[in-house]
Amino acid sequence: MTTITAPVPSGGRRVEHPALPGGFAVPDFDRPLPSREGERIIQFREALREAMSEEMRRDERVFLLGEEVAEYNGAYKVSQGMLEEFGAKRIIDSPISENGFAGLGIAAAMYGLRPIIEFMSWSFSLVAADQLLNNAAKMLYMSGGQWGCPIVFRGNDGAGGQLGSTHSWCVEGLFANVPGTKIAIPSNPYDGKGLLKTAILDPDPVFFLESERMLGDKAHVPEEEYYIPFGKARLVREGDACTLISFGRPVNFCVEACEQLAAKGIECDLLDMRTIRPLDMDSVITSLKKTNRIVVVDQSWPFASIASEVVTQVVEKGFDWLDQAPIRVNTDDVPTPYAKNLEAEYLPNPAKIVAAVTRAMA
Amino acid sequence: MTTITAPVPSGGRRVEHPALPGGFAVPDFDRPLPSREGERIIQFREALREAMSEEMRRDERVFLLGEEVAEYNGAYKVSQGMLEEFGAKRIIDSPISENGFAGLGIAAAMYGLRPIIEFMSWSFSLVAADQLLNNAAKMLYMSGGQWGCPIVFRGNDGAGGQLGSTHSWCVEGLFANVPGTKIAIPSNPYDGKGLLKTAILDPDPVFFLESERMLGDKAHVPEEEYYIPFGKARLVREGDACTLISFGRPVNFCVEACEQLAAKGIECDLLDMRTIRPLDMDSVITSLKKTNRIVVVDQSWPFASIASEVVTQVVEKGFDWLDQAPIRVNTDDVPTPYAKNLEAEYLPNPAKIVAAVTRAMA
Amino acid sequence: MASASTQSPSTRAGARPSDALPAETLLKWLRDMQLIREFETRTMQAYQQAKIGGFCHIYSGQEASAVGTIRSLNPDDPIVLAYRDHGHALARGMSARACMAEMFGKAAGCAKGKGGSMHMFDKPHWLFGGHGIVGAQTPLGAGLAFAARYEWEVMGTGAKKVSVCYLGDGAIDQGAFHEALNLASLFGLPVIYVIENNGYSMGTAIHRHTANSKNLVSRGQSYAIKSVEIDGFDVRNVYDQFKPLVDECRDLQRPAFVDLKTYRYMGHSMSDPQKYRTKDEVDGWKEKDSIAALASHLMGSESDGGRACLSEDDWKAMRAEIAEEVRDSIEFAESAADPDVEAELYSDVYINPLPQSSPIADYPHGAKNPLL
Amino acid sequence: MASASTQSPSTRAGARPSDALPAETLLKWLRDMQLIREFETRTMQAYQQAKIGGFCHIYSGQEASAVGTIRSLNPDDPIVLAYRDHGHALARGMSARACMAEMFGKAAGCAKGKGGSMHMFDKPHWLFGGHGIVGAQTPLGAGLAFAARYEWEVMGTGAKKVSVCYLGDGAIDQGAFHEALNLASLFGLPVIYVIENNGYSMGTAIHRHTANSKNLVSRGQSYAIKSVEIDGFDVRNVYDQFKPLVDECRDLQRPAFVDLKTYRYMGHSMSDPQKYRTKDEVDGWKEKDSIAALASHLMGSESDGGRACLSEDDWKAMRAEIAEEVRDSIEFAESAADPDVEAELYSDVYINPLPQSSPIADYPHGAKNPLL
Ligand SMILES: Cc1ncc(C[n+]2csc(CCOP(=O)(O)OP(=O)(O)O)c2C)c(N)n1
Ligand SMILES: Cc1ncc(C[n+]2csc(CCOP(=O)(O)OP(=O)(O)O)c2C)c(N)n1
Ligand SMILES: [Mg+2]
Ligand SMILES: [Mg+2]
Repeated sequence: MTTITAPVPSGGRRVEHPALPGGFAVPDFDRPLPSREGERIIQFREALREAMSEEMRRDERVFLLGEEVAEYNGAYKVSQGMLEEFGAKRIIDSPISENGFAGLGIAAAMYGLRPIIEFMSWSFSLVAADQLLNNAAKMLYMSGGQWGCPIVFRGNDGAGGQLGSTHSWCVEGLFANVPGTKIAIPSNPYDGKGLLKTAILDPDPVFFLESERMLGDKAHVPEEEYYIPFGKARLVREGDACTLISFGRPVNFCVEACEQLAAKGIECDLLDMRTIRPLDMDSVITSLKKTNRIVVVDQSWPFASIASEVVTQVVEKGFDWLDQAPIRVNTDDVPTPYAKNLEAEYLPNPAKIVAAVTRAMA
Repeated sequence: MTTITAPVPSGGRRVEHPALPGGFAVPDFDRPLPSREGERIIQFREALREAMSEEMRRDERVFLLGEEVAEYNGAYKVSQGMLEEFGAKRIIDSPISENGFAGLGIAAAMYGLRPIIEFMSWSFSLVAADQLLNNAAKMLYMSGGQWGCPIVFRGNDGAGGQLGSTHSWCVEGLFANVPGTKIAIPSNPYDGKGLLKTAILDPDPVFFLESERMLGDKAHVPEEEYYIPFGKARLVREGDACTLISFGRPVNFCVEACEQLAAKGIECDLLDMRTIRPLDMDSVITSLKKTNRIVVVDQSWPFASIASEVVTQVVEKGFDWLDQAPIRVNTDDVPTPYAKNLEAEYLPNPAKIVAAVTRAMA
Repeated sequence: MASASTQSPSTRAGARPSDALPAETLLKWLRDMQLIREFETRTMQAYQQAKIGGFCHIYSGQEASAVGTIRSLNPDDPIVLAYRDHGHALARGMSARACMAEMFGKAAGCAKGKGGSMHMFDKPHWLFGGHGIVGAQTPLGAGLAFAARYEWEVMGTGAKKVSVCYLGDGAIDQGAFHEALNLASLFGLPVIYVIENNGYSMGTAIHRHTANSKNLVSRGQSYAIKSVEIDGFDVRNVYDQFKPLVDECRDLQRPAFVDLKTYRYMGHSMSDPQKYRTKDEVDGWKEKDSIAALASHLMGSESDGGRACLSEDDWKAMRAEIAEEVRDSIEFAESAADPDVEAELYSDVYINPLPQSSPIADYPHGAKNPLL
Repeated sequence: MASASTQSPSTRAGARPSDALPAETLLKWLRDMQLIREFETRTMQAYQQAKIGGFCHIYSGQEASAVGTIRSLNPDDPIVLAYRDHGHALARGMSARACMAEMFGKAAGCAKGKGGSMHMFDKPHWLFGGHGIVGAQTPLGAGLAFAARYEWEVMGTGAKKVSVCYLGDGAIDQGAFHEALNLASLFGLPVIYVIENNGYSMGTAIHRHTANSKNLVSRGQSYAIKSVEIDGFDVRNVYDQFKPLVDECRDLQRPAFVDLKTYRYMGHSMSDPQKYRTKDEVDGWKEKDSIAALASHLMGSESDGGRACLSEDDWKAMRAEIAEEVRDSIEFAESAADPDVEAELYSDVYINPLPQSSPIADYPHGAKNPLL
């Protein structure tokens, strides 16, 4: 592509790289993040929309493609109004061809554009696994550093409320095994916006996992532009009884569990990892040194999951600080059931987390 | 399908199940396995062929479908001669349509047949991930126990010698996260035959992972019919210094490492897990209680891998028996490089294993 | 045109195949279609009352498709569906109770409440499931045909069968479907792919999601598969065109491809604001409503080409009876027991559960499905 | 037929487009094709000597396809390939050294030895890689066309381009290809899909792996894509038919589908015993060899329709020069340095490597590719 110098957000800088003529922008991560407290209460879906719209305004190379994103305004209304603002050449409805349009986006990214590809649900990305894992994740390596793949794949992940076995995937349980991508899983609107903006600027492929169950969640999202760095966990609560580690929707269950535990005088550190690759083990170990106890909460299946990885790295990096074995809380190790009572039992929830912490304290 | 009573190998029994009219056969796993020592030296590929042919002779419902399996006699000659014996209606060449023919096999299994689906390489199964993980793995659950999926998917897995990023997948690193399938990974011809025969009789979907690099390996494979149970690790070597845990091709690297260590007077327990789901943690913990040290060797990427799972379960089930943190040896956390020297460095090898055990002993 | 009033239906000049069928058969079709319509109406209510969860896709408007095609099959011809599957399940013979209870997530549901609206399975009726992933059922359709053919050809134990695989117009954009078409043609598989072409893939009109949409049959033809268009809004017409195709595919053991034109009255799923189409468009289709059309044919005088086998009162009674049947299914579903967590959460993962398969718990054997 | 000896090529009656090209151009084609042939011959030797590893697919026989199509393009039209990719890489302008060194797994290879035979990437020559997974490059072809079109249409910074995506006849059975065709047609993407139809998918003859194989163009047509058959064994013919198609696709910004008939002389890969075809069949094609045919055209007298621009000696000299170039590439590759494990194993995983991305080590920045 004709070399386009990457537009840089205020305070940021441009980094040159041979695979990306025009370089890529890195925001000023040293600037303190704006306050999470405030009156500008919006929904998670709006926060995501703001992130995309702001970056699209700055950089004409960014476009959004996916099923029903344009005329329908998004199956979950994340992209509402974006067709009107950006037009049909940049907000693009696609047929149900995930493998095809994931690959289309990958090549467009290699060529020099900055695609955002929406999967209506990550559950529908299994048909695109080859493009995601062989092409997006490995293009830079296979080409000996010639072509990067600056692309964001995003959509709903995890159980969405009685959607049954085929529609409730936590793809992080599969895809995190593969080097070459970055994986972000926000737990609230503020982080959702800040992480998605970082994802769009990032010159590597990012898998961005949202949650249908959180799209309506509301919180203050500041007016001021901000970017949240990848690989920095957020300490949501402080305490010295136990370290709780989670990411995405279950962070909210952990908050509830922490409140219940606090009522009994048990105060926990709660870390919201925010990204899975990179994984902020430094913060985990720092907390471990204080609490000597670990509980990991992960809404994917247990076997060879992120939770297994966290436990393993905790053991590798902090064995001597452990008073006892770390405990993991995953969904149950069965396909997702439809029935309400089965699904409720299947998912991690505050009661299970409280039980795990209690066990860790025993 | 017209109810066909499942043929039962001598000494075995038939188990009835509503999802499988005619039931399924369970071999006599109590009968001691024949000796591994003997003169009937054959290649790994022949052992696999014998397993398939013996079961096809007994049960007309079994067929083999895949790319180049029939007229070409198999891309790696695993199915050599089978077209001649069983004819073109049971040994079936397929177009390059992995998602299509995986799904075809799944429905045939639901209907009542016993398909063996060959992936020329599991690297080519990513395009079939949806059929494998949504349909094969979950059909029984989604249908409320009405339809099982007695099918075997088999083929080459793991790096095959400078095949590069797209052709060197260890799919166990991804697929083992998903409940509903059984996963077998043999490390030698004897186990290859005995496990594949068990896989074909098993009424659940089995992912059977071979290795191109081992197809020419030779060993004694007894004349006598035998079945190796799933979920029973094999103690390959005995020692009390450290427990080595592996599966598939790296077991052979571990043997070499054990020999080198033995020369220095360090004797290890070496466990060949043989199946990943189920995973014989009982044997692992038994050994741990003797050695108090664990090294896991896994040729897939480290992050959220089987090695992570083994470490996590060791910690969950045997924390108090650990003298120090378990160590994992995986391939390096990068896409598979082509160059010989890079690939050699990338893979687990005896030197890395010796180093890990030495570290564990420190 | 000869006056036909005294001739038996089968000997009428220019008669359509369905004219040869006894009146009871057509009355049964009417009943089937009305049952689906009524069932779906009540399903929507229950969904709005949050008694049904997840995604729920209503079949109203498309009844002639399921009924006309399924009535062309033998009861043991295997079929497989997408997620818009209540209509086919009922037409195939699933009880309204089992279907409704499934959506209510109850143990008495066809899949013990584990599947839900999108995953209707019914083994006794050779229904190999509704499937939630768009296009994923299309290789299964080929596999059912493969297995049925294998059974009679290799094992010599079965009769010649035909499998039918339903898909929406949106599903033709999935690669899986093309792989399935090629396999079906190459291997000579007796599978009929019925594209229930309701003109929309969710909110996207067909010309916006697939190329050359006016000539879908060319997709099938490009694989040398017999491909036909069927006006799918008239159940008699569906039968007239589909039945001979089934006979031919069964006989010759070959696949076929059907672009069956239909229309859905309701939104894509229960949460669809439907801004992509006008009320006029919907009303235009409703004027040709398949149920009304068949009722009026059955009520019409023979001299007008009708069957004169249904009175207004009969029709009213039939509707009342159906309303009662569906009401009963709701009541049944509502009062039925939830699946037992202890027994069901970890069962049906494996037919032959083995110890140490999971780090969390052991998998037990599943309880028997009440349907079996 | 008018005697044309005094006319300039472009004004000859009944002239083919390639007749309008200067002699040097055709001589360059001859050189390109012979370079590929010679390169592949030496590649096979090096493979047999175990200097090249992995899978290796030889292009001999198919030279007219790569050269005729690539010479119809602008140098900055993006192209993307399958794994049988050495020929295209050379035709596109990659040096024999960079290509050979890649296969030898050396740091001076086009992908620093990280890609290998199946993954030839060349950014300066707009070559977006050879791709090992059958069919996986086909959505990429659509994406390159999308991006090029976006560049001129949305951003106003580029010229109209055409992308070309090559695939084998076996790849048409992959669903990805159909999804790509639909996207290309629907979105109006200037991509030309060139099926290098050599009659075999590995050991499976085309009629055994794809339905309706005599009429592949109907696959493209079913998506309303302009679809043509090209005799791909004659490089002038390839250019004559392909060049106008490129012009049209560029101008109208539309896709095309080409069933280009060709033949490979060697086995599928280096380990193929080739029992699925006869020596006679192979020899039949070799008689029409594209290189020999072009050489004889260029040597032929103008009165015989030839170009009379190449003598036997010229041709001999050209071959000797090429042999030397390829010998040099082997020597270069052999003596070139291995990739440095420290620098290369963990680099090129991320453009912007971040700490704590891996449990094992940190990812550094990659060294610059020598090609760039
Ligand atoms: C692979 C995949 N992608 C996306 C979806 C989400 N989705 C469900 S139905 C649907 C539209 C399908 O339309 P069509 O095939 O025409 O069937 P209809 O709903 O009209 O019956 C979409 C996009 C899905 N279930 N699977
Ligand atoms: C998805 C996938 N399945 C299988 C393979 C193995 N494979 C590599 S090439 C090939 C044959 C392809 O034939 P064709 O497309 O005609 O190309 P040709 O080799 O003739 O150039 C096969 C089966 C693969 N690389 N990818
Ligand atoms: Mg539709
Ligand atoms: Mg070919």
